[in-house]
Amino acid sequence: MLKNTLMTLVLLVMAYLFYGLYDGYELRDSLSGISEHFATKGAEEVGAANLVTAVVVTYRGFDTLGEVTILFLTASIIAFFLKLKDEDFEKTIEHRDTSELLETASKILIPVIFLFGIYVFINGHLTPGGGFQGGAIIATGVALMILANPNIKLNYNVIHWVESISGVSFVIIGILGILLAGGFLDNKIIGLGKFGELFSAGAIPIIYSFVGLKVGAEISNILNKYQKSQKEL
Amino acid sequence: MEFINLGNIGLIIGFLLIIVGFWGVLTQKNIIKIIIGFSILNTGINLLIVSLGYVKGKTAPIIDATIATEGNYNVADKIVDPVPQALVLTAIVIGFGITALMLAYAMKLYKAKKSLEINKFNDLKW
Amino acid sequence: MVTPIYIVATALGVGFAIGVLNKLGRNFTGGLVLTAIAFMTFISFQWFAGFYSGNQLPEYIFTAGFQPPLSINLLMGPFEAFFSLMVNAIGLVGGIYMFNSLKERGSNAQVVYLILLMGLNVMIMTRDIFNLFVFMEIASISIAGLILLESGTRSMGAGFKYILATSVISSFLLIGVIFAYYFVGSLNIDDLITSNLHLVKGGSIAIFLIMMAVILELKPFPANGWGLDVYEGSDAGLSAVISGASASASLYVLYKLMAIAGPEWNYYISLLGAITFVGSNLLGIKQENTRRMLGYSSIGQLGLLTLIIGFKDILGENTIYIAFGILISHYLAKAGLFWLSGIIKSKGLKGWSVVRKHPFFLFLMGTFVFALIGFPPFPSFFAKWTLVMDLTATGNIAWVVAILFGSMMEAVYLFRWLGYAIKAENDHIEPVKIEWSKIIPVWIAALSLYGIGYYTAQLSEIGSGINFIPFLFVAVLLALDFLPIFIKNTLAIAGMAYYFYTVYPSLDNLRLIFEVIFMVGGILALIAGYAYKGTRSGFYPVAILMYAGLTGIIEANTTLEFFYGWELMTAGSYFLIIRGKRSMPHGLSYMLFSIGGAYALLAAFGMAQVSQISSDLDIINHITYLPQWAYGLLIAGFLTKTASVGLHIWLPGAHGEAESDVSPMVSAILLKAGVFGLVLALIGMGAADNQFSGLAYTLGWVGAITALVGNLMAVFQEDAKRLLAYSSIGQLGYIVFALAIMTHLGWLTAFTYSINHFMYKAILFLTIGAVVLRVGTHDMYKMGGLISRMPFAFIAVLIGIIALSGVPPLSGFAGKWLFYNAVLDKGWYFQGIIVFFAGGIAFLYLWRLIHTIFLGQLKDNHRNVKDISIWFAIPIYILIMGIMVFSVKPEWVLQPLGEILAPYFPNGQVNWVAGSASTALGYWSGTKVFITVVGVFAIAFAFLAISTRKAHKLKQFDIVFSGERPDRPETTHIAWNVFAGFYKAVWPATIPLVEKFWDKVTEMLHDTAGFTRRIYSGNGQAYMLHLVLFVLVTYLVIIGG
Amino acid sequence: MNIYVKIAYTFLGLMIVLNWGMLMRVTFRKIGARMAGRHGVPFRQPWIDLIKNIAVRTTLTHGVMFYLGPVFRFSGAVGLFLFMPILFGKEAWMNFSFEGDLVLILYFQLFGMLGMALGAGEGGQPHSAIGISRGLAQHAAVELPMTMGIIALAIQYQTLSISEIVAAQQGGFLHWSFFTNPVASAAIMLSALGAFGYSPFNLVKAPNEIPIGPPTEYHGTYLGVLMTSGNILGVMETILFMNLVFGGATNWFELIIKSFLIYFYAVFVGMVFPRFRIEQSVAWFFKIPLLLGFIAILMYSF
Repeated sequence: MLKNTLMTLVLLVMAYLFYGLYDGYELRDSLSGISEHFATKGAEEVGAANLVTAVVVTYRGFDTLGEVTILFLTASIIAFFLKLKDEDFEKTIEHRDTSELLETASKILIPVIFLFGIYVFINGHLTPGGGFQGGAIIATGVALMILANPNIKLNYNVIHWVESISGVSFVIIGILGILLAGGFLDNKIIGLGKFGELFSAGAIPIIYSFVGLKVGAEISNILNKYQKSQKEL
Repeated sequence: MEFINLGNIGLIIGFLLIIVGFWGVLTQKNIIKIIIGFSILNTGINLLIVSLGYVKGKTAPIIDATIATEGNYNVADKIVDPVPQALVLTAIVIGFGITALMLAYAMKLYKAKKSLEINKFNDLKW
Repeated sequence: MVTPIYIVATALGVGFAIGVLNKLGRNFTGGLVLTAIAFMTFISFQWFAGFYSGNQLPEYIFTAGFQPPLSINLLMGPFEAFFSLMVNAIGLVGGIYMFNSLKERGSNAQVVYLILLMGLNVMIMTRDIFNLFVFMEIASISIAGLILLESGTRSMGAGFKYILATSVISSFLLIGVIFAYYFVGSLNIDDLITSNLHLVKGGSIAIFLIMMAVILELKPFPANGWGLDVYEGSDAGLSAVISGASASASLYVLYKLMAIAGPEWNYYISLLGAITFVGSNLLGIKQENTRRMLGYSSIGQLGLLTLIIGFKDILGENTIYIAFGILISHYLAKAGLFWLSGIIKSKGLKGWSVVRKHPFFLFLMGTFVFALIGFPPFPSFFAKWTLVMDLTATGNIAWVVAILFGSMMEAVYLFRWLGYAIKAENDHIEPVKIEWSKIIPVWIAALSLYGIGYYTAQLSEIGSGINFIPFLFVAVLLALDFLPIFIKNTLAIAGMAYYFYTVYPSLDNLRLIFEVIFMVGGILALIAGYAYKGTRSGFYPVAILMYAGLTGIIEANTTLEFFYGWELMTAGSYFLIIRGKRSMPHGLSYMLFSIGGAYALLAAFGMAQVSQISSDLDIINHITYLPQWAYGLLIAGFLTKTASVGLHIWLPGAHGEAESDVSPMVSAILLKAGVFGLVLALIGMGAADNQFSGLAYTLGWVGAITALVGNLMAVFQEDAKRLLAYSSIGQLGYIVFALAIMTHLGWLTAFTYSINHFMYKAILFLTIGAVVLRVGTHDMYKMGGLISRMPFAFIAVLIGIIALSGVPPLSGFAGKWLFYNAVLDKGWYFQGIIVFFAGGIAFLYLWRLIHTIFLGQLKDNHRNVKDISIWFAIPIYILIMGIMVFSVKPEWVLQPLGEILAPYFPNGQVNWVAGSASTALGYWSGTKVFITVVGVFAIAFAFLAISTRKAHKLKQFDIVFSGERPDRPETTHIAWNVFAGFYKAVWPATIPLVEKFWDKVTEMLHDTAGFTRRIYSGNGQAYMLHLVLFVLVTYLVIIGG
Repeated sequence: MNIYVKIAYTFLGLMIVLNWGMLMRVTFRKIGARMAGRHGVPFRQPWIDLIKNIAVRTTLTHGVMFYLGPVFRFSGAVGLFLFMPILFGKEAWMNFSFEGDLVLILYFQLFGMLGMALGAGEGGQPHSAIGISRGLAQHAAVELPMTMGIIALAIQYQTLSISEIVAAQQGGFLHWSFFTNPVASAAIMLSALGAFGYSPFNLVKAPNEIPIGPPTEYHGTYLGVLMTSGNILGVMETILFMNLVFGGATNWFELIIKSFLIYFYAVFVGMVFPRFRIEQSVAWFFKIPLLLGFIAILMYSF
């Protein structure tokens, strides 16, 4: 009882705090600050139709690097956290065999899903979407694979290679930015190209592709680990 | 009714979600439920972020024929703030990372004590 | 200059690449990671070097080729360089330390470690607040991962709690950040600073949330249970990195963001810091688990630093100096201790007695502990000094009190721990196996502490005056510790003699007296050391350390130098005392009282500097800011060393249990340091009848009571050395009393007593010590009849007690005679009577001492003990010479003394006519009395000698127990409880009120700590609740109002 | 007056004091005996004892300290005599009192006790040690009120020199401290009882306590020396109190009368009161005498 009262009290005070913030808010009808600049100059500075992508990959590319790093971190931590002992490793557990429907569906869907994911990150600078979204979509494909065939053995080497190569090249592109252009992660290392085309906005599509691959690889890796670690039970 | 607009509504709901999330985090004993509480909390925050980026009656910050003409890509008066949308992306990814890690922990903790009650795991105290 | 962006690039490049390179094996990846860290360290080092040399300007690093605020930018300024150097350096060294534990977890763990450091670097450098958020997340996630290096549920639980806590914190931060962006329209920190965010409606709340998050990262008390669990549960190497690197980075982030919050936040930041410092140190005293205790200490230190940066506007340019000193000491010492705790597997404090098997571990541990408490020559000493000076100078007494109290608590548990390590009974000790990869980092930490300490001293212009020569000598002796006693002893004596020879011309007479007592006395006491065998490991460095401190006090020209010497002396004497067999608890209480006293002095010096901006020692001669308090504190501080009643409980054990030749050092010599201090303080207060006479009057009573209590307690001791120890308390009581009289005669008395006490107490302690070495017990009732075995010892003790009891014709009487004249012309009759009565009581224990040990029946097991060692006899008889000279020609000593004191007290001197002294009241001519008495004595002696020349020498026959053999023989031994009758009459005066008082105090502290720490229920949810409550309560306090 | 004549006079004085002491002792032994209905010893007894003791052929010793004991005791007694002005105004009888003042006297009393304590100690006879411990304890208790009284007098006359204290009391008995400062005098005289060591404070050396106490082991010449010093001490104590409280003496006759009366007072109390146990006597001195001394000082503290 006392605990609940305390909790209510806490949440009330918190609401009071938030009210203070809410009180300071009023609806804007025009852009201000840096966003105004992005809206006006963004297009010719970065050359990406999707201004969000412009901000994510270029203006605030450093944050994006951080994001990728966080995913990478999580993957690595889970990797050594959920590592199986050798005797467990060979174990196979009897799963309830999956439904006909799921298996067939997966056979048809998975390639499509992968394709869609790739599409999403390649066009990240033009249409809604981008590396993370694409990567996530690819990972859903992997998830589907695992669901369809719980005892599937994914090829680690592929995952690792994709992951590292894309990660390293992301960094290298960043460094190239310092050497060839304005600074770390500058996308003008190659010409901006014609606005609105697929091969435009400088390095953004490349970066985003690497990001997409890396994200996809990492999430699949994590999923896989979860699946495997059941053997330990 | 002044506050019936995406901005204010988003804020209010966002704050509500945050409070709900905190309630879950602070009261639920089951670790999984706590993790869920956190994702509600994060959702609330993300909602806050995007709503703060909202500008009255503007569209998504993607330059296409509907808002821009060939050669003039100044869309300052047509789009909502792109920055919060960029931030929210980052925030989501971070949230994802943390949730993944928490879940991994949850699995291991369960294996260790065959229980998900958080107050079972107080070997270290005082 | 390599641009710092490469720190990030290297870390990530290597990190990502290892995903495939791990095929090449873990040693390779580990090596690769270390190389990467080394490169990062090199980058930050070259920047730091650049800024240090001064020909380098802060530099912004832009990303994405756009100017901020459009893009994220980093700043590499002097602070950034320094902090990132700290992070990377400890990362490198700690990486070496953790090499194996990382390796066994595989390449992934190594990568996580690398990225942790990268994250911290960016936290320090970034100028974009959202970016800050991202990399804070990176840092905390990697820590959450690395906690798992230690397997087991405990650490898993800790890790999970850690994630929960950090997630809550980051939610607050994120809300704050996004609203800040909304109000300002930029995420760039510099923009946030220039925009008056705190003026905007709601903006202040955004700031509040951001600041809260940053402060919570520093684990403020009481919302820090999660942090403690991490310190306790995680791998030692990781704890070191968290406490050294992560905490420092968070601290700098706080410093960076304070610019946004604006000056009105400073107060609250300091307040939270103070609460944390006091709170966590208070709870620390309850800890039995090493790691957790260190965790409490780390959090406390961080609290102190928070407090300091909160005061940055008041401390001005000193802020950096202070913060640097304390931070660097904490950084190195704490890392070192955590590393040690990883080598010494034992979790509990008691288990640390292992280090006894490894003297060098002991040295390291001692170094770190003393560095944490802020002893010289470590940076924290100078920093704390400056801090207290400046705070008092600006009238922030309350804060000073909080700081000193917190430090006191910290000293309690750290020194108890050290005591366990040196002394705790622990029968099953097996040495730990030494991995070089783990030892080397510890050594690096320790040595750099000394180096940086010296450097810090040079930084401050009064610190540069400090004389480090004696300290070098200590270091040399430490290095030569393996040599046999004979060489080291000779070396030590020679060193002291030479040093004395070099300094004595530079001293005025007043100081010269004490310098002679310290140095000559020290040499005499050292001579006795030849009697020992083997190497006597660790004795000489600490002994010399003590003497270095003593002479440091004498030579001090500035208050800092004085305090420096004072602390050195304390440290040295602590180690000397704790060498004794059962002296662990006594060593601790000695240390605590000394530190308490030292802090009193510190505060007093600070108050002295308020009115007069000078560091000269003379400023204590004219204190104008709260002078009563200031002088009161000074006196109280010095009274802890003279062991006056109320502050005396440490002495009996400490002196009683110490080694045979240490007791005279700490009793006859060390106590005089307190006297010297009192002399300075009283000179400062000026001649008797002024505003301070009340203070002097109180001091007089304290002295009188001390004399009585000390002697009374001495009467009832069964242990010879404790008896002498209590007697020392009493004697010091006389001296304090006489000083308090504040007249020429009074001071003459005091100095006479000081010199006498030095001589006869040295004689007695040396002799008894030598006897104890022979018979192997302190208990008097186990000895007896030794006169037949050790006549030389007997004669020495006889002379000693005649001198002490003040019976004419020996020198002791000089003191008594002066004492009466002083008391009568001052008019302090009652105090005088009490002291006199104490003198009468002294007679009882003196007789007991000599009779029980040397007279009566010889014990069977002492039938053929040898006389005391020649090496003890030499100093003893030199001192006896001294007493004799003083007795025959008192004017040789007293007349010069009078002249020395004349400048301070011109009136009412003793006038000397042909060796006979006279005052307004009485007269006395020592020489003649001596001759007369000796004459009569000789005649009687001759007569009796002749008339009983044929006397038959009786053999001993055992009548000790009057024929019966009771179950507790000692009770029937006449020496047992020999003053029973007297006790029945005076017992009320012997109730140990003071001990009871201090016991209660300790008990209270422990209860408070024990009760408070129960909030750390170990439940992760409760911890989160603490965090939320912390935020909300602070909100209501700061803004809600 | 040159030093040799001085020494001669002093020696003569010592002889007088010694014999007067022996005479007084035996007198009081006779008085006591008569009160008890016995005949008592002949007057010549003390001299006989002394000669016998010194002439005893066989003596035993327990070691050096054993016979240093009596030496200390003797020097203590004689020293006390030497530093005490005997007759006021007679330079010949001032002895060596110019070498030291009241403080010297006070502390010199301890000299003899010390030696006695140590000497008896080496005898190895536990009982003697017990006796000594009692003696010391009682002495510590006696000293306190006595010194308070003495200090009070020193304050009253603003000097520590005995001769000057006596000088200040000249001119009619009303100038005696006994009348000018009754409280202090009372304190001194009450504690004087302890100093004389007669019943009720004679636990240390009462005849039937002899097996317990310093004299146990001593015999022959030792005992002789002890007796001698004992007699001297007895007289010197009386002279000390005479000088402090009863205006000193200007001629031998006065000295003899006064010292006899003071001694009588001590013995008289002894005849009347039974013996105290040690804690009783210590406690006794901490009651009335201490209170008196306290008041005596209090009067000068304001």
